This record gives sequence, structure tokens and C-alpha cells, in this order.
Amino acid sequence: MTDDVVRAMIVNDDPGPRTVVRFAGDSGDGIQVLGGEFAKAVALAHHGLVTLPDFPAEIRAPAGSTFGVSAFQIQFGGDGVITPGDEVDVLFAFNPAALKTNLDTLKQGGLIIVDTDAFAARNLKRAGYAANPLEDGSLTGYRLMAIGITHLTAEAVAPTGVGRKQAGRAKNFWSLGLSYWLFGGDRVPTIAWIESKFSSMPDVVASNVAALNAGHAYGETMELDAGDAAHGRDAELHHGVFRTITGTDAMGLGLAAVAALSGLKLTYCSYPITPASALLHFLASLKGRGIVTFQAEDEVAGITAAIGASYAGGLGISASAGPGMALKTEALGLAVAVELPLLVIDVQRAGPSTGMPTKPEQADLNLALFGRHGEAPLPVLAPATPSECFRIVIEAARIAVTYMTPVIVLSDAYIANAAQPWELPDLDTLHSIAPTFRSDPDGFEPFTRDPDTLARPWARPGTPELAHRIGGLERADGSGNISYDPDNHQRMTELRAEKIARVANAGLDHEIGSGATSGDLLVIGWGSTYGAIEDAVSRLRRAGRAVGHLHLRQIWPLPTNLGAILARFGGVAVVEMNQGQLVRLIRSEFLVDARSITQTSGQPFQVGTVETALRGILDGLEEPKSQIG
Amino acid sequence: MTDDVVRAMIVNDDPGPRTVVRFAGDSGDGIQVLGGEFAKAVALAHHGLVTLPDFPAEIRAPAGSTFGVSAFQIQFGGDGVITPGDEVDVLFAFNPAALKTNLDTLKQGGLIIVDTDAFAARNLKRAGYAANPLEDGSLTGYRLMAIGITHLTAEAVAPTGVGRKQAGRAKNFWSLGLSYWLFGGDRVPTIAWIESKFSSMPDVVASNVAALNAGHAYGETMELDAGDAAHGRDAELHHGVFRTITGTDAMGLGLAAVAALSGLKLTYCSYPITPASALLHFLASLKGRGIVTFQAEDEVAGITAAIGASYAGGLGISASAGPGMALKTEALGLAVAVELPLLVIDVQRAGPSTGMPTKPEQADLNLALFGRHGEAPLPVLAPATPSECFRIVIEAARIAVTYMTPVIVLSDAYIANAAQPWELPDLDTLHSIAPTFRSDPDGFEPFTRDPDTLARPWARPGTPELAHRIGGLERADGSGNISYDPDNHQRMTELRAEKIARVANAGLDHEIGSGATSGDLLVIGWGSTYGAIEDAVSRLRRAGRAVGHLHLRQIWPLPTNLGAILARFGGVAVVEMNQGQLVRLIRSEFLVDARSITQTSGQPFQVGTVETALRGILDGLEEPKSQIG
Amino acid sequence: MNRIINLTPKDFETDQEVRWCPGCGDYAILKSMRKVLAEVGRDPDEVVVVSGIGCAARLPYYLETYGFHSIHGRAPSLATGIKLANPELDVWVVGGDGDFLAIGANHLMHILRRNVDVNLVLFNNAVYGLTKGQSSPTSVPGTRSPSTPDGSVDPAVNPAMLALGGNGGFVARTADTLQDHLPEVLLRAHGFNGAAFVEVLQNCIVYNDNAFGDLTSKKNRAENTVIVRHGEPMLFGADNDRGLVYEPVRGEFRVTENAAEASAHDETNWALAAALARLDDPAAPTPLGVFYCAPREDYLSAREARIPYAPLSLGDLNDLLYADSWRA
Amino acid sequence: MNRIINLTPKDFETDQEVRWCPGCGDYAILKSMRKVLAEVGRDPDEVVVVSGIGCAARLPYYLETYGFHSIHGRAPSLATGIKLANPELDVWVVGGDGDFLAIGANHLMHILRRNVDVNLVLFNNAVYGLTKGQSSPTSVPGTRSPSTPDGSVDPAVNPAMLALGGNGGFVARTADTLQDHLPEVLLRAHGFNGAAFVEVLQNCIVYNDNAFGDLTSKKNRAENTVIVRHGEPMLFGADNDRGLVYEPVRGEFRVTENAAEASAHDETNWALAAALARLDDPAAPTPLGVFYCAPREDYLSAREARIPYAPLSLGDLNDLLYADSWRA
Ligand SMILES: Cc1ncc(C[n+]2csc(CCOP(=O)(O)OP(=O)(O)O)c2C)c(N)n1
Ligand SMILES: Cc1ncc(C[n+]2csc(CCOP(=O)(O)OP(=O)(O)O)c2C)c(N)n1
Ligand code: SF4
Ligand code: SF4
Ligand SMILES: [Mg+2]
Ligand SMILES: [Mg+2]
Repeated sequence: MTDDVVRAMIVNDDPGPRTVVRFAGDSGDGIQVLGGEFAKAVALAHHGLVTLPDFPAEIRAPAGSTFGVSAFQIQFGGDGVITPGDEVDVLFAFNPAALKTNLDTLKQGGLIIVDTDAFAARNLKRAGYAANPLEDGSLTGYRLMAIGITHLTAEAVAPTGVGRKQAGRAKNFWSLGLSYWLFGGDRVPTIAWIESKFSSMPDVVASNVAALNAGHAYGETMELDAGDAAHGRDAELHHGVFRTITGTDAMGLGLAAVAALSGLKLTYCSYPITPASALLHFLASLKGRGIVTFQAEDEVAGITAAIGASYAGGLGISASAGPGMALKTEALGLAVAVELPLLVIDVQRAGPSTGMPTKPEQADLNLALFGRHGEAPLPVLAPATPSECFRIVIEAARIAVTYMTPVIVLSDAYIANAAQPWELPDLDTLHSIAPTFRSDPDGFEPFTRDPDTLARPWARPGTPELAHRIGGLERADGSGNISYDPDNHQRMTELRAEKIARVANAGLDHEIGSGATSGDLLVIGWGSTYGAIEDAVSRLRRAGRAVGHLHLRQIWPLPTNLGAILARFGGVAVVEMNQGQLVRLIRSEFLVDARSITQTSGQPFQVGTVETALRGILDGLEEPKSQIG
Repeated sequence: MTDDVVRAMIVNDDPGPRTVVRFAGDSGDGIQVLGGEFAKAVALAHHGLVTLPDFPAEIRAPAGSTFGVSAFQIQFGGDGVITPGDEVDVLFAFNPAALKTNLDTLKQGGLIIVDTDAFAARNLKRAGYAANPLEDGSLTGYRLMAIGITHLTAEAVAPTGVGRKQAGRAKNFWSLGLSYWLFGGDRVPTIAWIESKFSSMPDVVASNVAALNAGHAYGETMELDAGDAAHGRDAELHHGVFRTITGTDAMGLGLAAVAALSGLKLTYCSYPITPASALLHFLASLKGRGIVTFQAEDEVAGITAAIGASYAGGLGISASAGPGMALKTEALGLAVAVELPLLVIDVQRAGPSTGMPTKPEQADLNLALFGRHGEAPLPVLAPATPSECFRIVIEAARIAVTYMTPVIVLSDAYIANAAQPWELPDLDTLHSIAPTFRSDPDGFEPFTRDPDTLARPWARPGTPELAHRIGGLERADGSGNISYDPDNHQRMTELRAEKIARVANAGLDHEIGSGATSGDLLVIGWGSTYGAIEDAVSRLRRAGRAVGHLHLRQIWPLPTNLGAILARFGGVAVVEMNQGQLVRLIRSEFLVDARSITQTSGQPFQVGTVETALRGILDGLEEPKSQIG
Repeated sequence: MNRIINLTPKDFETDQEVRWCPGCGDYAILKSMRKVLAEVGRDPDEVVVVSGIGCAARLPYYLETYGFHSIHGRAPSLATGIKLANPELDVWVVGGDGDFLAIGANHLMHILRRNVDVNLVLFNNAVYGLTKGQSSPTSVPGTRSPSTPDGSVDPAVNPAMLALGGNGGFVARTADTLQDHLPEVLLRAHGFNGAAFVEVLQNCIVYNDNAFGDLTSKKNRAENTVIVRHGEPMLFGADNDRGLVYEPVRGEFRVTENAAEASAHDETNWALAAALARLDDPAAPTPLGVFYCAPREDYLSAREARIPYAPLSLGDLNDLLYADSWRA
Repeated sequence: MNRIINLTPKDFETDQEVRWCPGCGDYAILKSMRKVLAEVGRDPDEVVVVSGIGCAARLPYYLETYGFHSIHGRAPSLATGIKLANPELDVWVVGGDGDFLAIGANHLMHILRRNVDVNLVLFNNAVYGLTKGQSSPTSVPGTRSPSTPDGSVDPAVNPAMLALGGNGGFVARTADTLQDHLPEVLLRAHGFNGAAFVEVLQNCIVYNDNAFGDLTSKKNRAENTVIVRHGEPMLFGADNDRGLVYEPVRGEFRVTENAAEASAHDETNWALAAALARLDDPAAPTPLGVFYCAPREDYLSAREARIPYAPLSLGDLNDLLYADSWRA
């Protein structure tokens, strides 16, 4: 990071109009399809958006149960939309359980749309309602649109002649049609998608399209209006070519880009685990183009196979989540010791132990930084947003190959699943990754170093006359032979540390901040807290507070001028979804009394939570350094 | 730690006379037996001592090779002996390779005792000597006692009629006899030991005893004199009952004490690894008394079996070194999550990866503190000396059982192998460890907590009406049922952290410091650096510097009044055998500019190294707070 | 201690709602487990059910006994530790094919060879259920799954054969919905004094429906399975009119239409057991039953015989401490 | 690329001093490995030797090829990764009984079932050499060691049997100092297109001397071992005058003094192979040789056939990226 970057800190003054919609229903109701299609339509209408699915933990829970509720939230508006939204403007509740478990997300005065047909005695009981909430007055304070979605759908699809089961399944498309009416949205692309998706089942196509149209017509005929809640459609994204992307897909595409940019055979070796498996699925779907995927027998086999692949001249990659990451620690030490490139991706979830596998947390930072025996330093990067996963893995690969080092990338369950529009990069702007394989036998030794990067040579088996041995026992500087020499061990330990320290010079030239470039409080974040912090800081800026936001993409080594930036602010606060892990690093490195704002509920931060906490710190700061106008 | 402890900081003014002897020879020369017996005799002569074996890395290297040299160092004198000594006063070199690889340990003007018979052409060549160092003048600057030990031994044992092979093996006893003459030492106990050890081989007894006596007689007859180098025998230990003990044995006895004090069935489940295996061997030798030992198929099986044992109402213990510790991280998270007592002992060795398995390092502290996924805090203890291993494991067990938590104990290869006299504890002073097993079914829930310790109840399977389920998925506060509730996860995360924080109140009432109680510089150490730091600080104190030494036995949670103590000193330095791990914690916790003195050579610190580094810091301190007289 | 005399399956229900997918084979296994536990009649407070992670591994939460839902693959080692600390407990270990045969196969093998007295129940659905359908070590090559969209490549592990090769003393196979045979086999496993391994073919209706074909429907069960019992001829078919003839030279079987010709099962014959475990022929039925049962000393008894555990008294400790002491 | 035509064992010596204990059986295995590598004639720069940790695992440092001395137990997975990245390399995996059968048995089993084309050489000395003599998974019960001073309790693993049970396609056994047979078996393993498993009985002179009895001395070798070869009668004894008769029903053998009666070995017969692997009778010789060899497609070829790897061009990347894009 350079000072230019700090100069580039921008003031995000006007967030523009936004709308938050949340669809909630039974696992079997097709909520995720509904949400996904709605998001696509919103995107095609040129709105900025962030979506967040909220799956049940169970694979398939009994219908109508509270733990079987599946939800999908979307905030949309213009460029300024960077979170899925704290409070919901419009809640679709397809059954009592969905209403019960999601009502607290709705803002006061918000709009509830329910399928009245689902509010029958049995479902009410399953959800734990003693009385029908639609009738007992408990929803006063909200606006209610009570619609018999199930029977309206049944009526609409009746002409297509499909059976009752399929008719029931079309409910989500009926609701999608209604949503298009309420919030804007073009049915044509959705119809095209339905046609291609169900091409082998013409009656399904017919019924879904009929439902979609009927829902739209219903809204039109009844002149339904979401009122203020629809203001998001009044804002637009800036011009450009976009696609909507989740963190998982962006990361997968980033790895594909690494393959294309480097020419290396990417060798992705992993063991399934939530929420990392989706990346394996994405890469497997590439069918061997650029990337070989290997489902190993466990996480240790995954990472050691990846190390083997890197030794053989591929680029080994392994991904996991907490429990699996923990199992990789021994082998990570080997990768550090033998100095081979390697990417290890941790899609963090709530811990400790099995914890809450589907919920995000940022509590593996310590593990990434410090979770190896012996002195085994390595770079740690973290994407701030779903789309940023793309360039972060490219940077990680570049560092790994340039410095001959394993690199850890910390994502989380929120980034992996959330989606946002991503302005597609111009491929010409992506720098190639140029691994230099040693071929010259003259003077070759496996542990001599490049004077700049301190990287050792990468000598692929199969290269004539470079046969050599590497291993986990301490290696003699230069020859790599086993050495117990005290001076050698001291030197090698220092060299390994110095090599990683030099990665700070690699220049991750991201814009990494916004808000004030000096002032009362610098808010530091990393990873998926980006949106919540940025929105909170914007609000405080608009309220006249001299607050800056610095979001670290590279956590180790820290940017070289970070100390200088910190010095420009009266105080420092670190916001993270753990009990205070980055803050410890900032405090020890810079001896600043950095304050810690944390949350470990398995939920992403809400903007309001961060804002309130920051206000508290600002109010407590003894001598505000400055006030901005 | 309480303030009383700080008041108890003592000034160690006069170290008294000391001698450092080092025996070095081929692996086959019986050096460790020689050293061990010499140490016993020195102890029986009431001297304080510290010994340090220096094994070759190879199991059995070719005779005469430099990498097959085995050495044993001992420093002896009075109470003040707390390290094996920086510089050697007297070096026994039984062959050229031993001379070659050990000469640099000898101080200028020191005494070399060599077996001239071993300095034949073949051995010289093996050791890489072009010329005979005994003759080429390269040893000027040292005193040389050149003795034909091999043939003198052969002559001495000839009357016993043993063969050449056994005669060759008696060399070490001949040298032991000579050592007794030079430094004092009673042959009677050694003879008794020989007789019992080789009771089934009378000719071996006879030849060894003959050699012992002959060596002694040789010294007497030739009126050999070690001169100043023998001054150690002029000092004595204070009165008391002692035994000489290594860290491994002290730890084993400590665990035996846990068994006796708690009545728990200790279940020690481990996988062999250097230097931790010796503890398994010690415990296995107890033959099932109080402790069951289980050699698992790997480290993961070791720790999970230990967790199972604790669940079943035993006390699970697992020990390993770096690579194996790394493999235990996932399961440690489980133990934190389900809140079961567990001891995990890490006998640290030089890393990363396989590193240098026989060499000490303190670079697993980060792993112990932070090496788990999710927020998984647990207490970390570290013994400062070999004998202290005894009480540290007792404390660790007490904490584990009282707080229902896994506890990590960090030892290292130096502490494990070094020996020192240990004043035996009065058993009556050892407090019993009283596990409270839940038996009352009334109101039982597995995750309700003791209001003081926040410990959950320990309900052994087999207890009537307490059947319950625990697991790694987040547990509902109280019932322990699976819970994805955000508030519950937040609360449980905080409760787990708070429980461990309260261990700071448990009061590890060790004397933990010496030197000044306030002044210019507080030197903080942990683990096996104790002796080197203490001696270095003593020297500085004698040189009039206001320096204190605080040695942490409990690294997490930190003592509650540590901040207050730090505040009394102008500066803080942390000395550790890594690249600065504890110092990071001290800096982040207390925002003091603690300086870091580190070494990662696989060798323990020398007193002189620490002293020099501290002097450097003292000289650099801008405003000395005070000067003491 | 036998406080409860008459147990019923209901006594083993917990207050936790069972959360498998509707139609999952795990329900049937749970039902059988409750039935067997009731029939065994061991005080539920002396029973411990240990599991790793996976759909199958949720089972302990649904059994009113002591239970430990641990981490993926490690249930066998946890169970070994439980037995080491308290050999008296009645320990069951349950898990899926990922749990037992991918990450945990090593621990499985070692608990089998040690012959720790536990009952190991593998829920083999040939898929990773909990993580949403990836292929597993028992998936047949060609299996399409999210991680193998073009079909898996890896040849499968044969669980019963692995257990036999790993020196297991009791190896059996059954299927989820066989509510007569499953409890019968579980009871036999419980009666075995050592590590008893039971593979239960289990249907994952969501991710791998019908993976083992139709073994359990009334209609096809008789033709598609052969239930082997010690000493009895290996017959199958609607009227028990067909049989297996053991062709020992290559450890193979021939289907015969002449029931009288069928070979008798001998569960003490390892070679025959291995042949049954390996039989995988579309033209032959799937063998179920106790393939192998060779009683030998269990691990804890063998340990106790060699190194009997005894508490350590303070006097013993004193002796240990003062063993090599001297007075200065 | 075949730069070197005539290789000799000497070409495979490195500049590193061999550091096993004098008299260790590992020297003999090293010698055979060099001989076989020379005979195979593969360019040493296309050979990779991978190992875990242990005395055995030091081997790569003594072979002038590419080598990776990795971490304990994980050499099979490392080797799998090497083959995934470059299927052309000739990969050997070596390790001890702790490495392969304690911490690493799971990876061993999985590389065998996948049939990754590597040669796995187990140095079985029935002890943990490097860590100074603890009992290992192949130690016979009753073994006294520092960790089992009163004798070990755990029944042993039979490596060849485990490999057979784990769906290994090539399983053989030989012994360290048989400088005729060891290279013969290693050559066969090398010729096998898949994961070839060779158990080498290896003497640890320091910690477990003579663990396998006298198999290799000129005097006793003929009586104490039987070398089986495909299609040949299983004969042994000084004058090949004794033999083994296969009793297939229980997978057992009978020693015969009538050589003509001896059964012929059939390495394609799994049942016979298992019987040989299991034969452990003081009255019978120890079987050595290729017990089982059942060629099948190797893992990398099967993968390549199903999901051929192709580099990803920038054009492909462009297509992937812009697939679902729209212009705002
Ligand atoms: C160390 C670790 N790795 C991976 C996972 C993710 N995971 C949970 S269950 C499972 C496998 C599930 O398959 P199986 O054992 O066959 O059980 P099933 O769900 O099919 O019953 C995996 C890979 C985990 N929880 N922990
Ligand atoms: C993770 C890990 N655990 C344990 C060890 C210690 N260790 C090194 S080698 C070894 C076993 C050696 O036995 P074996 O594999 O049979 O090889 P041998 O020395 O007998 O040839 C062990 C336990 C280690 N290096 N790493
Ligand atoms: S995913 Fe499959 S195994 Fe898991 S509960 Fe559902 S049906 Fe059963
Ligand atoms: S300890 Fe045993 S296996 Fe290891 S080198 Fe020595 S003799 Fe060989
Ligand atoms: Mg499964
Ligand atoms: Mg071995």
C-alpha cells in the first residue's frame, strides 16, 4: 500500500435510495431459486445489489418446521449498495414458520406479504403459534398484504394440466411475478431461463411461466404497491459490464484466471466441508480445463497432495474451513520449510470445533497467522467482498510463485454465499503470473536464493540434471542437505522470516480505504466486514465525524506504511467477527491503544451495530484531534 | 501471582565457585553412563548441579564419525548452579571427532583430557584432521592431559580375564575413576550400581570396577590435578533431601502425583515422537499404577482417546512435540468446545516442520496460544526448570479439573533432558486435587456452570440418571442441545473466554522473580530460559544495574497484576528461544515497548549471550528510572 | 447396577426432534438401535454412543444414553479412550462412510485389530450426505456428484473386506430397513467380545437414492439378498429355492437353482467370509449377515491381564519420589 | 528424453553419507533400489522418491534422483499430488511400518484403491526405529519395548493382508538381504501399472534384531521361506523337495514332503493371495513373492480418459468470465 492509496480514500456521501427484500419459506418452497431469479432481474434492471441466502442447517427438514425455513435477502439500489441490509423493508413469508423466524428482521412499519393459504392450523402449530398471527393483531405496526398465493397459483397453472404437486411448486414463480410488478423486473429473461432449465419437462415450463405471469398480473390488476419500500429501483449502477457473482464463484474464476495467466497446471486437492465444498464443486464443473480437482480422503491428504503437486511443478491448492484448516497445520509447516508455492483457502465458519458450520465468523485469523509449530511465517490475505475473491486469489498465487511460499486466503461463509454485481475486469489489465522454473544446472542448489525476493529456485522433477532432495529436516543454506548446525538454523529461520517480510513490498495496489485520511478515528477491518464498516463510516462522515476506514487485504505482512497512517488519527478501532484477533496484532506491532469491536453470533455485522459502537468510541475519545466540516 | 510474590524477588548475589566438565566421545563409548554416574557422585557430595546430555541425531552412527559424537555436560557447585554452564572448564575428548566437534565449548586456558590411544590415523581422518592436533600445536592456549586411556584400561581389566570387547567398553569407568580423583566423588555407590546393573554378568562387574579403581589410582599416583578447574567442589547445596532429576522424570512423577492426589485414573494416550516419547516410556514403566498408557496409531488418535478418557471420568493426557502438536489442534478445539479436562504436553523442539528433532526451541508458544480454529481459549503453562515440571503438571491438572478445560504445558527438549538436584517436596504440602463428579440428577444440565469458576459439571457415563449428549456443534447454554441461536453463540463464546480468564485467579503461587522489584529493566522469560536469564540478571545486579527477572509459569491467562509490575520498570525485555512470540503478547496486552531478545539456533541460551543483549538494551534506555547501590 | 428391568425402545427417545430428511434410511437404523438397546437391557446410564460428524453421526442426540458427537473420523479413537478409562461401559460407535472410511479409516482399522470391545455401526449410503452429496469412498466409479460432475474415477472401498483385511474379529453386513435382520445383526455384534463391525447399507434418499438397488422391498428382497447364518445353507429367493455354492479355489460363488446343493455358511471361516464380503456380481444376490465371527481376547481384558491398573496411593507416590534420593 | 542409456547402481549414489546404524537392513534395500533403478533405465531426472519420516524414510537422501523427505505418514498423498501434476514421473514411495501402517495407513489404503501408478515399498522392521524402539503396528503381541516394557498387547496388522483387503491390485512380500529376490520383486512392482505394494521384511539390528527369524541366511533361508511365482509350484527346502498344498476351503496350506503334490501359485487368484498373506504358522515357511497382481486401469489414466486436462487459454477465461454478464 502506498500513500497514493490513502489519498484515494473517498468520501461516500450519498448512499442513494435502497430497498431490502427478504423471501422466507419452507426448504421445499424454492426460495433460493426465487431469490436468485429476482436478483438477476434486479441486476438486469441495472441496480446495484447484495444478496445473502440464509439456508437451514438441516439438509431437508420436515415441512413447516421452524428449523426448515430457508430465506434469501437482497438489498438493491445504486452503486452504494455494499451490504444485504440491516433491516428488511419487505418480507415475503410463505408459511407461519417463516414469519415466526424472520419477523425480527423486518423494520417497524415494514411490509409483510404472506401466503394466507399456508396459515392453516397444522402449520401454525408446527411454527409454535397459539393463534393465527394474521388475525390476532400481533402484526399491527407492520403493513400486511395477505394473499392466497397457493390457490391463486393453482388456478393460474390449472390450464397447463400439471398435477397438484407441480402446481404447488410453481408458487415461487407466482411470487416472482408479483415481485417484478412491485419492484420492477423483466419477465423475459426469467422465462428464457425456465425454458432452458426445464427443457426436458415442457409441462413444468408451462406451469412456471403461467405462474410467473399470473403473479405479475395479480399485482397489476389489484394495483398493489410496495410504496416507499420500492425506492431502490430509483437508483442505478454506473455504466459497465457486470455479472452477479458469489464469493465462491469469484474465487473459482480467480483460480481459473491463475491457470490462464500462469500456464501452471492448478491442482486443487481438498476434502469436502461446509462452506468450502462449493469451491470444489465450481472447479470440478470446469472439467479439467486449467485445473485438476482431487477429492482427497481427508484434509491432511488434501494439503499434502497439493504440496506434492507444487513440487512436481503444478500449483497446489487446498481449501477448507475451520476443522479442516486445523488439520492442515502440520503440512503447512512442511510447505514453509521446503519453500514451495501453495494456496490454502479457509472459508471461515463459526467455531470452535464443529461450531455452526453454515454461519460466518472471522475467528481463524490467529490460526492462519500463528497456527504452526516452530517459526513458520507465511502471507495471509483476505478478500473484502464476494467479487474481490477474484483478484485476491490471483494476488495470492502471484505471491506464492514469486516468493516460493504457501499463502493463506481467509474468506468466510458470508462472502462465499453472498452475491453482488461485479464489474468484469478487462483481461488485458490482468498481469500474467510468470513462474520461473529453474533449468540451468550450472551452480544449481535447491536453497540458494534470489537476492530480491529471497525465493529459492523452483526445479521441477523431470528437468535434466537438477535432481535434488528436499525435506522437513532443517536444510543447509544453499545445498538443502540435512543440517543440525546451530548457525545454519539461526540463519535459515531469519531468511524465512525476511522473505515473508519482503512480501510487503509486493504492493497489493488495492484502494484500501475511504473517509478521512486523517482525523479522530481510523476504523480498521478485514474480510467480509467491509460493507458494514464502510456504510457505518459513511454515516458517521455524513454526521460530520472525522473517521476513516482502512480495510486490510493483506494481513501479513502488514503494509509497510500502516504505522504512518495510524499516526494521522487520534484513535484506532478494529472491527472483526471474533473476540479480537487483528486488534492484537495492530496493538503489538504499533503500540497503539486500538479499540476492539467484535461480534461472535454467527451473523454478519449490521451497519447499525458498527455505527453505534464507533459512536461510543468516538464519544469516549478524550481529545478529538480535529473536526471536519 | 500476587504482590507478595514480587516482594519475594530475591537478589542472588554470590553464585559461588563452579566447575563445568564436558565428556565427549563416540556413541559407543558410554558417555551418557559416564556422565550420569559422575553427576550422581557429584550430587552425593552435596553439590548443586545441572547436567545436559547432547546426543547425536543418528541412532547409531559409524564409529569415529563427527556426527556420531555423544557428549554430556555438567556444571556443579552450590545452590546457585542453574545452568549447565556457558563455557567448559574441563573437556574429556575420547577421540578426535569428539575433540573436533567440542573444542569450541572449552574456555581459553581450559583443560583437555584426551585418550591418546584414540588419536590414530584412521580416527583422525574420520574426524577430518589433516594432522594430529595433539602434536601440531593447534591446542596451545589450552592445558592438555594426554593419557593412553584405552591401553591403561586394558591393562587394568586384564586380570579379570574379560575379552577385548568388554575391556574396550570399560574405558568410561576408568575415566569416571579419574574424574572422581580430579573433582571428588565416592566410588562406593558407583560400585554398588555396577553390581546391581550387571548382576547377571559378573565379569562385566569385575572389569568395570577394576577400571574405575584403576582410573582413580592413576590420578592419585600421577598426582594429576585439575587446578582451578576443580573449584566447584568447594561449594555445597543447602541442607535437605534431594534427588537428581530430568525434566522428563519430574513430569512423569508429577503425573503420578496427580494420580495419587486426585484418585483419577490417568489415561495417557500418545504417539511416539522425539523428545516427548521419553515421558511415555517413564509412565509405561509404572506398570499401570495410577496411570494407563496407550500408544495410539497417530497423534490425532492420541488426543481424541484422551478426550474420550476424560469424558468417561478419567483424566486424559496426551503429549507430543511440534509436528504432533500441530496434528492435535482440531481435537483441542473439540476439548475446548465440550469443556472437558485434558492435559496436553508439548516438549518443544526446533522447527518448522521436522526441523531438528533433538534440539530445543520455544517456537510453539503461538501454536499453544492461538493455534486453533474459532475462538478456543485455554490455559498455557510452562515449567522453568527440569524439577519444576513436577509441580507444573500438578497445577495444570488442578486447573483442568477445576475449570473443566484442556490445559497445554510447554516444555522443551532442553528441560526434558537436563538434570538437576531437586529438593523433594513434602507430600503433606501437596494439596489434593478434588474432582467433583456430578451425581445429583436434580436439575442437572450438562452446560450449567459453577458461578465462581464457570466450570460445567463433570457427569461420568455410568452415573444414574445423568445420561446426556455433548458434541462439537455449538451447545445451548444450559442444556447443551445443538443450537444455532446467534445470542447463544455470542454468550457461549464469551463464557468460554471468561472461564479461562478466571484461571488467572487460580493463583499459581510460585515465586516468579528475582532481582530488583522496580528499576530500569524487567526481564521477562518463560520456560527453559530460566537459568540463563537468572544468571545474566544476577551478573547485571552485581554490576549495579537495576534489573529484575520475572519468569512466567502461566502464560495464559497472564497474571492479573502483571501490568502493575511492568509499570515499576523503565523498560521491559523478553528473552525467548524463538523469533519473538511472548513479546508480541506482552506488547499487545500492555502496550509497553517490550524489547525482544531471541535465539533460534536449536541451542539453549548462554548466560553471556543474554547478559550482553541485556546490557545493550540497558545502555540504550534513554532515561534510566533509577540506579541501585 | 440394574435399576431398570424392562426397557422399551421408547425409553431411548430423547427430547430432541429427529432432523434427518423425510425418508432417510437413518430413521430405520435409529429405530433398530432403540429396539436392540432395549432388548440388550443394559442400564441406559451405562451405555455410551460415540460418533464423528455426518448425517449418521447425529444419532447420539436421538438416544437417551450417554452420547458424544465428536469430530469427523475420530469416533473410534474416542471410544478407545472411553474404554481405557472405564472398560465397564457399553460403547457403540456410529458413523457414515465418509466418517469411517475416508478421514477415519485408519482409526477404524486400529480399533478392529486391537479388538477393543465396542460395536461399530457403519451407515453406508455411499455418499457424503451432510455436506450435500459428494461421492464417498464407497461410491461406485462413475458416480456423478457435485464434486465429480463427470463421474467419479476412484474404485470403491469394500467396507466389510477392509475390516476383514484389517484383522477385524467380527464383520457383518445388513441394510437399513430390514427391521428383522438389522436388529438381529446388531444383537450379535453386541454379543461379540471385541470390536464388532457392522456395515449397514443405508439409503440417502436425497443424494444417492437407491444406491444399493432394491434390497429391502418386500417384492425384491428375497431375490436380491441372501442372508447367511452360521451352519445354515446359503439360500435365497421367494421360496428359498435358490442358493449359493461356494467355489473356494478362487473364493467365488455360483448361484444354484437346486437348494440342496447350496453351501452352508461358516462364520469361523475367514476365507468364506472374505468371499462373501467380496461377492459383487449382478447375477448374484447381495450377501447380508454375520460374515465372520472369531472370538479372541478383547483389548481391555488383554491389557488388564498384562498390566493390571491399580490406583496409586500416596504411599506409592512417596516411594516413587524418594527412590533415588539423598540428604545434603 | 533418454539422455542416459546405460545406468549403473553407482549413478544413483548421492554425495550424502549414509547414516543408518551399521548392520541395518536398510542398506541392503538401498542397494537393491539402486540396482533396480539402474536396470529399469528410466532417466534419473524423471524419477521421484517420496518418503515420510523414520529411518526408512531417509532413503531419498541416498538416491541421486528427485526426492522428497516429507512428513510422517503422508508420503502416499504427496505422491498422489505429484502424479496429479505430472503423471509422467516415475514415483517411488518408501517408508517404515510406523509411517505406512500407523499414522499413514489411511493414505496407504486410499492410494491402493485408487491405483495411482506408484511403487510403494514398506520397510517392515516391526518397530519404530528412528524414535528409539517403541513397538509398532506390526510388532507381535508381547513385544517388550520402551513403550511396552511389560510386553505389547495389540494384535499385529498384517501389511500384505491389509493391502489386499484395501483393494490393492499388486501385493508382494520380500526381505531386505535377499539380493536376488528383492530386486526381482521391485522390478515386478515397477512394471505394474498402478499402485504396487511391496512389503520388505527388514531387520532393525538395534531395536528389534531378528524379528522375522532367520529368513535370509544361506543356511536357513531355504527352509524358512517359500518363494512363490506365478504358475510355478510352491516349493521350498534345500533341494526344493518340500511344498505347500493349498487347502482352499479355509484358505489354508499344508506342508507336503512330496514336491509333486505342491500347488502352483496363481497371482491372479485373490483368494490364494490372501491365504499366502495370512499364512503364519511356525511349521510352515514364510511366503515371499508377488502374492497378487491384477492389472486394472491406473488412476491417472482413468482420470485422463474421463476428464482430460487441458490448459486454460485467455480466450477460455474470457468466455468463463463473461458468461452471465450484462451491461449497465
Ligand atoms: C475435519 C472435518 N472435515 C470435513 C468435515 C465436513 N464433513 C462433515 S460430515 C462429512 C462427511 C459426511 O459423509 P458421511 O460420513 O458418509 O456421513 P453421512 O452424512 O453420509 O451420513 C464431511 C466431509 C468436518 N466436519 N470436519
Ligand atoms: C507427526 C509426527 N509424529 C511422530 C513423529 C516421530 N516419528 C518419527 S519416525 C517415527 C516412526 C518410525 O518408525 P517407522 O515408520 O517404522 O520407521 P523406522 O524408523 O522403523 O524405519 C515416528 C513416530 C514425527 N516425526 N512426526
Ligand atoms: S442427506 Fe441423505 S443421509 Fe443425510 S439425512 Fe438426508 S437422506 Fe439422510
Ligand atoms: S534404528 Fe534400526 S532401522 Fe533405524 S537405522 Fe538403526 S538398525 Fe536401522
Ligand atoms: Mg455417507
Ligand atoms: Mg519401523
